[in-house]
Amino acid sequence: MIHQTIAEVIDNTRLTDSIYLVTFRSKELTQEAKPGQFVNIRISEGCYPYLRRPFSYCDVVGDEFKVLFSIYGIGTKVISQSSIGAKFDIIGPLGNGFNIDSEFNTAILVAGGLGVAPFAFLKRALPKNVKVVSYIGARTKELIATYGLDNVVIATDDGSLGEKGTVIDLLKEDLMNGKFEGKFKIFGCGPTPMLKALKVLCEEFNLNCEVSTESAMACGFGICQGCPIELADSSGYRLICKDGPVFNIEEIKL
Amino acid sequence: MIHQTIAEVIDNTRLTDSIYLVTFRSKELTQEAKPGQFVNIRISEGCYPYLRRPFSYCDVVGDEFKVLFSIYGIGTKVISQSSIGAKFDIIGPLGNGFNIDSEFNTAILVAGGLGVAPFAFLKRALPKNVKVVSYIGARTKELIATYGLDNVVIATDDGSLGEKGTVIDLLKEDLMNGKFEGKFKIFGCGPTPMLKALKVLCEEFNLNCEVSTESAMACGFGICQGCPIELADSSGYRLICKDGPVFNIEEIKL
Amino acid sequence: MSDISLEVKIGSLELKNPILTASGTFGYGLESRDFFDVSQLGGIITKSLSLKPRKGNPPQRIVETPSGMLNAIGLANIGVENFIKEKLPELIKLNTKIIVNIAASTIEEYVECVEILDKEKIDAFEINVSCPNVKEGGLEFGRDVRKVGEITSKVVAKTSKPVIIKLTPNVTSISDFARISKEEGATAVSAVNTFVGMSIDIFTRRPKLSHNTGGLSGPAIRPLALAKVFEVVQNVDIPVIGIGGIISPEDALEFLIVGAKAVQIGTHNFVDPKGPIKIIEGLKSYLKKMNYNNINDLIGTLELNK
Amino acid sequence: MSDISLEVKIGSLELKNPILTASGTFGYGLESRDFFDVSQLGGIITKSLSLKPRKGNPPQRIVETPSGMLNAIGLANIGVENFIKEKLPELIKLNTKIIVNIAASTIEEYVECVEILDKEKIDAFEINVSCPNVKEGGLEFGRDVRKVGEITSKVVAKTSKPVIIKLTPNVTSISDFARISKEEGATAVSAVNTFVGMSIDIFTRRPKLSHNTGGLSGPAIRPLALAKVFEVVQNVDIPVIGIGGIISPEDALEFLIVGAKAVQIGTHNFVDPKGPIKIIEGLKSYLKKMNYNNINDLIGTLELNK
Ligand SMILES: Cc1cc2nc3c(=O)[nH]c(=O)nc-3n(C[C@H](O)[C@H](O)[C@H](O)COP(=O)(O)OP(=O)(O)OC[C@H]3O[C@@H](n4cnc5c(N)ncnc54)[C@H](O)[C@@H]3O)c2cc1C
Ligand SMILES: Cc1cc2nc3c(=O)[nH]c(=O)nc-3n(C[C@H](O)[C@H](O)[C@H](O)COP(=O)(O)OP(=O)(O)OC[C@H]3O[C@@H](n4cnc5c(N)ncnc54)[C@H](O)[C@@H]3O)c2cc1C
Ligand SMILES: Cc1cc2nc3c(=O)[nH]c(=O)nc-3n(C[C@H](O)[C@H](O)[C@H](O)COP(=O)(O)O)c2cc1C
Ligand SMILES: Cc1cc2nc3c(=O)[nH]c(=O)nc-3n(C[C@H](O)[C@H](O)[C@H](O)COP(=O)(O)O)c2cc1C
Ligand code: FES
Ligand code: FES
Repeated sequence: MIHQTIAEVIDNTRLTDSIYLVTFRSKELTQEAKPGQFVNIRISEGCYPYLRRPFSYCDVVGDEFKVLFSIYGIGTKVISQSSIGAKFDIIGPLGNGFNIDSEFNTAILVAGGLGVAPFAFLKRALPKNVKVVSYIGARTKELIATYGLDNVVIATDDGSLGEKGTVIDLLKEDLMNGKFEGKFKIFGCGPTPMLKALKVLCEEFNLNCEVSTESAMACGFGICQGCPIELADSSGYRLICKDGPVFNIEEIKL
Repeated sequence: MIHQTIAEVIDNTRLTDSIYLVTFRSKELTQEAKPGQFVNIRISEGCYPYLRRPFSYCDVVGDEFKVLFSIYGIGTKVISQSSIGAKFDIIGPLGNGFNIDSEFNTAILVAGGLGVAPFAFLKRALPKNVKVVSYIGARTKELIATYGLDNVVIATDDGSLGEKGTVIDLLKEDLMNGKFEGKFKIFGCGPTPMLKALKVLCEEFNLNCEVSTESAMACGFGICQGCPIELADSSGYRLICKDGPVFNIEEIKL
Repeated sequence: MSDISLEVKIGSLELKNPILTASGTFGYGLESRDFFDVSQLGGIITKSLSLKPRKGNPPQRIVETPSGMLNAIGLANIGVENFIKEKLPELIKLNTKIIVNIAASTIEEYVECVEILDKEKIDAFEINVSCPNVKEGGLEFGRDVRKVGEITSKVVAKTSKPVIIKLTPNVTSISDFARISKEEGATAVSAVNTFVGMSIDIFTRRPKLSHNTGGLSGPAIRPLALAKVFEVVQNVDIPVIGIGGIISPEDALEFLIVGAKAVQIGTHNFVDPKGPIKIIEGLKSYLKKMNYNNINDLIGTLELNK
Repeated sequence: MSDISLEVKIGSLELKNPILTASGTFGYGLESRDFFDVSQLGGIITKSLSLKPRKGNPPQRIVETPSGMLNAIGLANIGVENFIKEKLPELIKLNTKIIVNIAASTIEEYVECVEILDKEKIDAFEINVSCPNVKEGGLEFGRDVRKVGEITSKVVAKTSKPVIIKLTPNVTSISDFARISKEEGATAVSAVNTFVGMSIDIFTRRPKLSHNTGGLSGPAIRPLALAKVFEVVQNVDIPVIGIGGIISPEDALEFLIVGAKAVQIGTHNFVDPKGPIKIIEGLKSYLKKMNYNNINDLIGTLELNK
């Protein structure tokens, strides 16, 4: 069930110059949340900015959940400035989550920039016997967050941290070198160019892969029809907020 | 000269449940300020609320000035919540001030509710030999502020503080009892019904009186023509922001 | 408070309160049940239905703007038949009025949709004549008085249920459209649909919406929508349902005082799903405070200045 | 940055940059000198002048709305003669273009104002045809294509200076008005004036504005104004000056990319008196970043989707 409720900020940590990790408390928003789902946060009681802002569950522990973001515009700025005790009107849990029931013994998490957001929670939810490897890329060091993850391979466009290049290049190399044994599944999240490259890679190697997608959203729960993503076979659209944000990468056009 | 500048909040004191006194620091906004003038404060960097909010100089000491207000809507709410160090884009000093050059040896300050705002500064600016008496009225106790004033007569509609009744009633009584000797001048500020009653009183007793008026404002410095007040002789309008907010009570229609 | 009546009548359509949810902003009426008991609403207006399902426009379909949003959804909908099969059975269980909104590309399509739906247990029709991408000359029907008249008369002929014509504000004189609707037998008009707007990505130098232009809604348009409702009320004797930027009881009251018999909540459903209920509660508090027993005593009581 | 050219030409009117201040939002051009050197502007457009001084409407003349404001100033102005005596001598000392905006109640009054001012050292006229309270039928001139044509031709006949016709957005098809302006000899059109709006005090049940309705301006209307400019640019080959809700360099760029040769900053002058200068600086930064040497290479480069 989806809830509209007031949640309180109980921690606000600045991870890098530009990345924030804010923790909220709410029973309703946590008890049924699954990795890959998201919340939709009202920024202003007035009408600017008027629309809510969607954020992935970054992590959920008990009745606390975290949101990881960088300052992009007014909405993220307001949340970044919130003090302990600040209250926000939040809707969640929204969308579907990652499918972790299918059988695999290695989870490969591939993130571009803040696309890393849902992965701490995903890792926590995976069965203990699943091995987790993470590939995290960004333009530059400042935009790399690895919250909740270990066993991380990092790539930056400018080489300021980890390898110089893209995570998809690194992943491809490792795949070609036969790094992964047994059954594995890829979980991707990041900007569209990264997801596109990932799709090409998955087609090439015939990989099992789910990705979390993004779009401008008005409602976040399926009533505005504002967040379409085209199906791979061009037969129509799905709604990112309701049918997604997680899709099997084969299913959608990127 | 009028300045548009950034001023910092250096104190925020809650005087009663509903009344706040916020202190800003700015050389440009203080050095030429006169009692009765006002500042125009931008509330949001975005566009809601879009228009600035005007406030009288409540007091000015060195490069600090105070603003006294109660929470009315979104603008006053934002200022009431500002923490030390918060920065606001403010325009001032605006409008004309009270005329304190004319000869009088008693200043009678008559305020309705937050109309008391400009009087601390007025009192400070008056020549030392001028005696000051203040009449402060409001609906109820909670809305009475006497910041910076002594020798105060208080009236509340509900009798919760001071006399039950209006300040105009009290003033009239004192005038009839010949309380004031020598030359005196009345300075009024408050809601329109109070100013109307004051005008009647001034006409009856032929008193020398200046009042500070209010209106919705868009610019605050005379370019929008949004803040007219009608002249007593119906010959046209004056602009409250530029020709006022202080007017000789004879001059205007209330 | 139970003795305060919020009931209003729009022709034969009786609403338990004047708060409706606007087409396209409340899905098919079922999606918001997680947030509140939708039976408390005066009525629910469905997403615009066309005869056949429509995929709608490619992304990007929406853009946020100051105190509002642009949309160019392109009438994505499941079509009349699927609606009847998949949604209506659940909808008619609700204890509120169900108003089906119809959009079409041809006059015949309007008529056909109404004929099919007339047999169902729905309470009224709202006819969206402001649908873009139509056959005839590429211009919206809604900007052509003659066309609106024709649609109205043909639709009214096919049903005994109340017919509400939903007007576009993108015209010089909206009252001309209200007048022809009345003359051709409409029960009421609803005003307004969205205002044509645009937004450009200055880096790609392309419109942000795939459809290039879209419709503006939300608080930004409220003063404009109110002026349009005022224009209709002043000039034409037909019940008006007010729409545009309503987000609070105070906003709803502005439309009712001007003379709207009911109002629709649109974009605000996205921002505050519980909004409509808060507005109903707020109406009651206002009426109580102002000593009205019946909301009809307030409707249309505007006094003009001068 | 000195090698980036911001110069634009509107007929024979040469502006050092495309940022103008809009009529009624910058007084007589002198009041904002405390805030910045107004000679840095591309041009200044005066408050609408009428032949005789006008007192304007009684209070309340303005109302704030979400991301905007309504005004019904009623063309309060000092009249043409006082303007020439009291304001013009100071204005012409400024190193920027002075565009005088004229509003009138009759066609003869427009002509007379232009005849008188034509002899003065002003750079161009902007003709406000969207002035309310006019004699003829009570309808604004600006909603009648024939009248706008007549005003344009008669005004153009009396002056060799550029004439800009300022269009109202409150019409079904704004391009019809741009077309007639062009045909009758106007140098350019400016779009848009304010949108008709209203706001009600729910406690007195009266309109908040003494004039009952007013004009909406500010960021709320930006997407609508942009769509109107787009409509004109797409349909009529006449220079357009964009107006409506511009508060940032990005906003100005949207209008320029769509094809406006220049833009006017209106309501934002009240909120951020230094705004126009910040916008000029922001244009330069954008052009530099995007590797343009000349703003004319950017103007009208919109690419449509699909
Ligand atoms: C399901 C989902 C989960 C997300 N999770 C995260 C997260 O965990 N961390 C994070 O940093 N960000 C996340 N985002 C992106 C985040 O919502 C935006 O960064 C945020 O809305 C920016 O708001 P702002 O006010 O700061 O920026 P603004 O400058 O105001 O821009 C935001 C505006 O752009 C629009 N917009 C937002 N995202 C997009 C988009 N992808 N494409 C087109 N338009 C868009 C919105 O409608 C909004 O009006 C997520 C987005 C989605 C859809
Ligand atoms: C010259 C001047 C000096 C002032 N000094 C003080 C002061 O020292 N202390 C104080 O508490 N208040 C003062 N006020 C009133 C103060 O400006 C308002 O209380 C404030 O604007 C409320 O803003 P808000 O956002 O909290 O309320 P909102 O609910 O947003 O309402 C404010 C809105 O109402 C309009 N508005 C504001 N005042 C009026 C009015 N008088 N008549 C009609 N509409 C109006 C504004 O345009 C604004 O949009 C002064 C006003 C003026 C004109
Ligand atoms: C995302 C969205 C989709 C809409 N779809 C429809 C529709 O299908 N049919 C229709 O008649 N109106 C549609 N509308 C218009 C609304 O019903 C309403 O008239 C308009 O949004 C103004 O009201 P508001 O400001 O309260 O949103 C839509 C509006 C939005 C924002
Ligand atoms: C207070 C006010 C007064 C105005 N007066 C005039 C006027 O006298 N003549 C005119 O042509 N336009 C007038 N306008 C309209 C503006 O010039 C401009 O067209 C409109 O405000 C839209 O631009 P904006 O959104 O940037 O303000 C006025 C606007 C405002 C807000
Ligand atoms: S955001 Fe409204 S349907 Fe997806
Ligand atoms: S507030 Fe603009 S002229 Fe007074």
